[in-house]
Amino acid sequence: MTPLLHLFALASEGGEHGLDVVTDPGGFAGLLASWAWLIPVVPLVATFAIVLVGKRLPWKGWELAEGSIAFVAVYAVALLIANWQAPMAVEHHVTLSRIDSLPGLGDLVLEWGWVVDGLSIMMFTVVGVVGFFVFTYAKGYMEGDVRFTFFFASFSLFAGGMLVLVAAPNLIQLIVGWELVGVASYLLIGHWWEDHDNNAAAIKAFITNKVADVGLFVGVIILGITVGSFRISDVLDAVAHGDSAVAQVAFWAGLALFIGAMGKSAQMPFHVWLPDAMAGPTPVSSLMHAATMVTAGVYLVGRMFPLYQTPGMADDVKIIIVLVGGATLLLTGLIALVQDDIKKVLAYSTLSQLGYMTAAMGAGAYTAGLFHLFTHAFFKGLLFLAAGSVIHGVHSNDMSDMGGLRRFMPSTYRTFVIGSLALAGIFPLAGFWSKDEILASLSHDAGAGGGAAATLVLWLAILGAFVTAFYMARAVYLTFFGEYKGEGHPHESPRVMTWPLWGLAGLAVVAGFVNMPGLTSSFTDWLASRVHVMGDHHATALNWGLAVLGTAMALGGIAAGTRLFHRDAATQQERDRLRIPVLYPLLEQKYYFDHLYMNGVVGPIKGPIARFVVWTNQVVLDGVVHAFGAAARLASRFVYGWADQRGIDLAINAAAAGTGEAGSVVRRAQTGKVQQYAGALFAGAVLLVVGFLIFG
Amino acid sequence: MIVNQFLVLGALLFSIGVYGVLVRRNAVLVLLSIELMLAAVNINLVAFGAFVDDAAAAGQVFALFVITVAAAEVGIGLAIVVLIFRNRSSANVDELDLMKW
Amino acid sequence: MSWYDQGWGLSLTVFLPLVGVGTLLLIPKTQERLVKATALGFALASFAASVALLIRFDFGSSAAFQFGTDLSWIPAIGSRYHIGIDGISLPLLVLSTFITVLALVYSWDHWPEPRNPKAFSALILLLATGMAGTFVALDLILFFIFFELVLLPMYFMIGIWGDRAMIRLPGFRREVETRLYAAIKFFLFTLFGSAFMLLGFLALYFKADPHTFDIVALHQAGAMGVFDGTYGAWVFAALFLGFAVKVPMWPLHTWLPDAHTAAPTVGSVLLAAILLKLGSYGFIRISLPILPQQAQDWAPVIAILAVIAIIYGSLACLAQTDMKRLIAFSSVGHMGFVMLAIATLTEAGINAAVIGMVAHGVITGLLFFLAGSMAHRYHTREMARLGGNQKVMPILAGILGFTAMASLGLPGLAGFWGEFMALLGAFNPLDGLSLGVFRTAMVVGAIGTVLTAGYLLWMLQKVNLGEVPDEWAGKDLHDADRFELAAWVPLVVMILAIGIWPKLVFGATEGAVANLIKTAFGG
Amino acid sequence: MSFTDWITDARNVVFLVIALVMVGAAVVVVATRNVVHAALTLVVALAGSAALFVMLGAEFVAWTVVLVYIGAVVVLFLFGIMITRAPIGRDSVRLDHVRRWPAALIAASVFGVMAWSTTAAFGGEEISDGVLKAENIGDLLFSRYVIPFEAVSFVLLAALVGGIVLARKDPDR
Repeated sequence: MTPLLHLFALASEGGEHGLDVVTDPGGFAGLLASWAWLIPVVPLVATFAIVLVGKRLPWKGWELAEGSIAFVAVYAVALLIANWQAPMAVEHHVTLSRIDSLPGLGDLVLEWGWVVDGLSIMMFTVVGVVGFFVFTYAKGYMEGDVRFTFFFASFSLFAGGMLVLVAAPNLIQLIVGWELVGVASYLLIGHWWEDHDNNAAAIKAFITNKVADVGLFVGVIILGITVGSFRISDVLDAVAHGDSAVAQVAFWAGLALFIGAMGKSAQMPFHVWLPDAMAGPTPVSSLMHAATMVTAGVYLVGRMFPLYQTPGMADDVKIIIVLVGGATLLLTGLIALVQDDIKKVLAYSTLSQLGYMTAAMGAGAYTAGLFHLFTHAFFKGLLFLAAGSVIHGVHSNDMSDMGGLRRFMPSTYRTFVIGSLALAGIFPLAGFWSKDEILASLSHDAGAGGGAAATLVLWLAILGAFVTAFYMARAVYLTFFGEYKGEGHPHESPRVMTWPLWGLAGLAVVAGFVNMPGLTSSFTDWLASRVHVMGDHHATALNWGLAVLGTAMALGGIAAGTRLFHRDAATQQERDRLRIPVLYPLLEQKYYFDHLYMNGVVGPIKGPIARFVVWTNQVVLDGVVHAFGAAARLASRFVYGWADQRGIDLAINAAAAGTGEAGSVVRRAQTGKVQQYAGALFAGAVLLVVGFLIFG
Repeated sequence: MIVNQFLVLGALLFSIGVYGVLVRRNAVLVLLSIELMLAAVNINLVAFGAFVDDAAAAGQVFALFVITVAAAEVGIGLAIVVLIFRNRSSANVDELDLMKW
Repeated sequence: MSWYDQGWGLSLTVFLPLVGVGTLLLIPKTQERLVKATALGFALASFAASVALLIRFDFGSSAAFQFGTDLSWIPAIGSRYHIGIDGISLPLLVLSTFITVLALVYSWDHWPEPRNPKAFSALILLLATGMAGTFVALDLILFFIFFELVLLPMYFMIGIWGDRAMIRLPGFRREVETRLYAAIKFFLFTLFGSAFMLLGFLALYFKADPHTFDIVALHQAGAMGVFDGTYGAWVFAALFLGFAVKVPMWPLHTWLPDAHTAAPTVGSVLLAAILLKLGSYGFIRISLPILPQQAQDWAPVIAILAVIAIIYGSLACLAQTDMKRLIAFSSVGHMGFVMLAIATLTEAGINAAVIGMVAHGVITGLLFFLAGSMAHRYHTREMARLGGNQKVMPILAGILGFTAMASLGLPGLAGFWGEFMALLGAFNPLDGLSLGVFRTAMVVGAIGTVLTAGYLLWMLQKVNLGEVPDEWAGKDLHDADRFELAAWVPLVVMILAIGIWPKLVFGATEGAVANLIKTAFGG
Repeated sequence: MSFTDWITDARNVVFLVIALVMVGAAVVVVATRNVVHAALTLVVALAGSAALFVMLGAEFVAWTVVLVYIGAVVVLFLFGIMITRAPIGRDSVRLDHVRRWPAALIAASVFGVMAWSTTAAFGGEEISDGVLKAENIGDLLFSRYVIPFEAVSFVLLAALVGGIVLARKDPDR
């Protein structure tokens, strides 16, 4: 007898609450690791709490969101320190449900769990710390918004979903987190849904991601079924052992997973949603671009890195990854040159930087790619918050309404410049170290088997460094220098918004110091402590040639920007057209990707194809049904009209006439007198009996 | 005693009852005739019961049921008669032709 | 409580609503409160009886038929009153009694015109008996009777309380009322299918040795391959028609949008939540185990039709302007996932099908509740005329958004598991089935999820978001009232509960499904 | 069995007497011009049937007939007669139809058919003379026949209610 309650029992079948320990830290660190499930759960619980009681709290739910993200930040930093002291890699699994067996394979187990290793701790830290600053800032930015409370509920869901994803030790949980992030992004991008454009952007983001998710689903299913387990550790075990079944499907699985990653990390050609996602409030953009959503793809590739790195597995996908990354980093960077919206400049710069990370992953540089993710999170978060502060001050996104703001908004100006320099990769800020490492990795890969693709992407990346510096210089000059061109009086943002700027600015300065080639290797060590790590390339000494070249490109970009935009910022738009006549329309139209998608895919599906299907339904299929009905009616009309009314009815009518006559005679017998009826009854009975006796 | 004597008596009483039902005009008398028919039926039932002599005593039990139902019938029948009389100031059956359409 | 476990519990669950119908007939129409309370009372009693079964159910042996009884019923044709539930029917049985209660709760204050609570709730209760009975019947004739029993109340619900808009039909000179068209279409379609189904049942009866209508006995006969060759193929085809119309599978689905759109709110809810499941349940309970060989032959066909339904339903949704019709077409797509899962003939697939059925019942049921309530307030279902609903009635719109998210398969909500597991099953169908067909089906099905997300988000955009059109400014449009909330909140909780804890369904089904697959397909 | 054999049995003599009384009473019931007389002679006929029941060993039925019919039903009839002001005089036209002969013919043929068929079916077969006690009848009623018994009690209840509803003066009129 197994009662109902058994459905609620965790780990029903014998110690399924499993613990995979690769490197057990033990002691307090071990305790921290085993309670790390709180990291994703606390923000999710906060989400529900905010929805339910948020409005009644003094700060309308903000305190719950802030508290939960602060908890995550503190916990993550504690884990980071513990990991620093003694590397750890721990997985916990709790069985949710178990479907007896897949044919020929093991049981299908639905699990929930959490993995605490260098990679996930790094991501926890990024989400927690950047999130903490952004949440703080958002209180000032969103003050007075109609849906303040709901905003923070979605925000917590956003962070919580990302943490679920990062903490996932199995692929199904990863999908759960992945989709939670997606839906939270939908809610946040479309936060001001009174305007249909914002909602359209939200839908665009969601649908684009959903298209890519087809890849993720397919990849996860292929891997999970082939290996017989959805645990990432089991999958990577099979990869490490060179399992032949896995090797057969590895290419397709790897490609499919990467397509999923391309969606979330907005790689070409799935990049179109990210610039539009600017429709959301600026803190959303900040968190989305820095820590949560777009990093998920890179994280996924990092988490599954051995699959791509092991020879004979999905290593053929790497060349695709590196090319996609290379194309994205340069092409989207170029678009940033022609944007007038300050947030769009930053958005395209994010795309470009994500291209760097992806290219690094494709070049086999696991550490370099994730290091850039790490540093980028801080300075890109900072840049968005600063941009938000500007927008808050001048009530416009358009840089042609700005100018000369350095006098009005000193804190914003200074932090924005710090962020821009970090992004441009100027020594010794964070961006320098990570970008340099990527260049070095690409260079190494070009020599080590990446071949022409890696070489090509290396040059694209170096060119990209110039472009990056150029558009950031342009943005800085247009926004903060020259004369103020907008209306009203710009003002510095309140303290609650400026101190997160300074906090992140500090991190943007120092974040690179954890991994200076030849000097420090803390970051490398963090990432090395994981369940499966495969030999990636990591530079042990500074590649002076590339460092100098990269820096020179960046300085060149800044110089070009200064030359073009410093003095005569007012006529900037005409200059764009003058200077790059061929490229400009192409860039302004974003290489016509949106046109292609809207007119080539979405439009036809929503329009002619959908209408055709409905036409099929209403005319063809229902036509068949109606034809049956009509045929039945015709047949009935024939049967009734001819055979019945004129054929049989002729006889019937004659009979009826006779009956009528007879009836008028016989009806006299119907007197209504009970006793006559009774008499007839008895007489009839007698006659019947007599009849039976005679004829029976 | 043979069974037939009871059956023939029953038939005779029943026929007399039939005659009464057919010929009487007053509704109360019609009901009385029906009682006569029911009594005849009871005689037949009990006689058959004694003839078959089964342990379940179906004949007698049926007779009892018939008596009960008859009592009910009389109750309702008289009520209807009273109602008709109240409405029409007459209890004559042949003045009622509601069954005619 | 042994009496309860030996048939009485199930019989009470099934027939209490019928007793309720009888009781309602004795109550004068004017005693409206009493009518409502009686109907709700009987529905609650039936629900309580099913919950008692849920509590007493032995999940350890969910493969066995429990709480059953097997009494002589129509000895002349060897049809018996054989009932019982296993892990597959248990969730569906509880769902059906549950939804019935919610339908009556919702109806408490929302009677469709022409207002007649007595007749309407009597029909709901009659429907409840038919639905619950289908899930417990273990005799083909009994199954057939319950299966058909649901037709009649639904026909009257649509035909009497349905949409009165006039439509023009080809071949008819005069316009007809939508409700009449839809009701007749629904009735004829289903009757068409069930005529074939009855033929199939008779064919099974005469081929089985000894002749029997007993489903359990037929399972064993089927596993031994009694129904083979062309004979079996014809029988499968006949059963297929019967069940496929009810599911409905493409291209037999065209009754569904009309019926759903025309039906009164509660009718749509019951239709979507339970009635559609009768078809897919029939596949799982009857077609697969009794005709395993034919099921394998037909599986690719079913899979292809299912995938067509997924894509086709989603595309049709994209072109809809009528909110209820959109949700109706979404059912075609979602049931496509259920059928794809069934076609895989694997444990993962059948489990996915059952959780998909439960999830679709809860989610689409709720969607129809919401669409009905909105149509009740706005007096239009045209999405183009709506907008900014989130401002006008935040609670209702919030639940609508939540449910749409569940419907598009958001993980953590009920809809995800059915979809994901169906795709999972399709990657690796039963040995011997064409991998090419099923893997293509998986990819196409996954693309279907994108389209699903598309039309639901567009629906939300049109209905919930944006500015309120001038037409509605200043109109008295109230938010969800307490009866609506009482009907909806339990569904919201169920969506969350199943999404977070799928074992609520899997825990019951897995044993039964494993046994089914092992017996039928030797897996 | 000859008539002599039959008539020499004392019981049959008793039967004959009772039967003749009953038939006579019955004829009076259907022929009298006084309604009250008709009711009272019905008592005689029923009493005769009770006596026959005793002869057939059906004591309980006999007493039931006496109690229910003679005690209750006839009283009911008398009330009915009084309420409907049925004619007690000699006005034969108001009590009977004019055309009696068709009715007599039908009645006679009914008798003929029934008498002939029973005679043909059973001839001279004897009746066994066992006596069934009221105790046994009671046992049977509450075991084997309990469901019909309950059903009949419902019928009585319904008749009770129906009688009240029908005969009650409608306060509206």
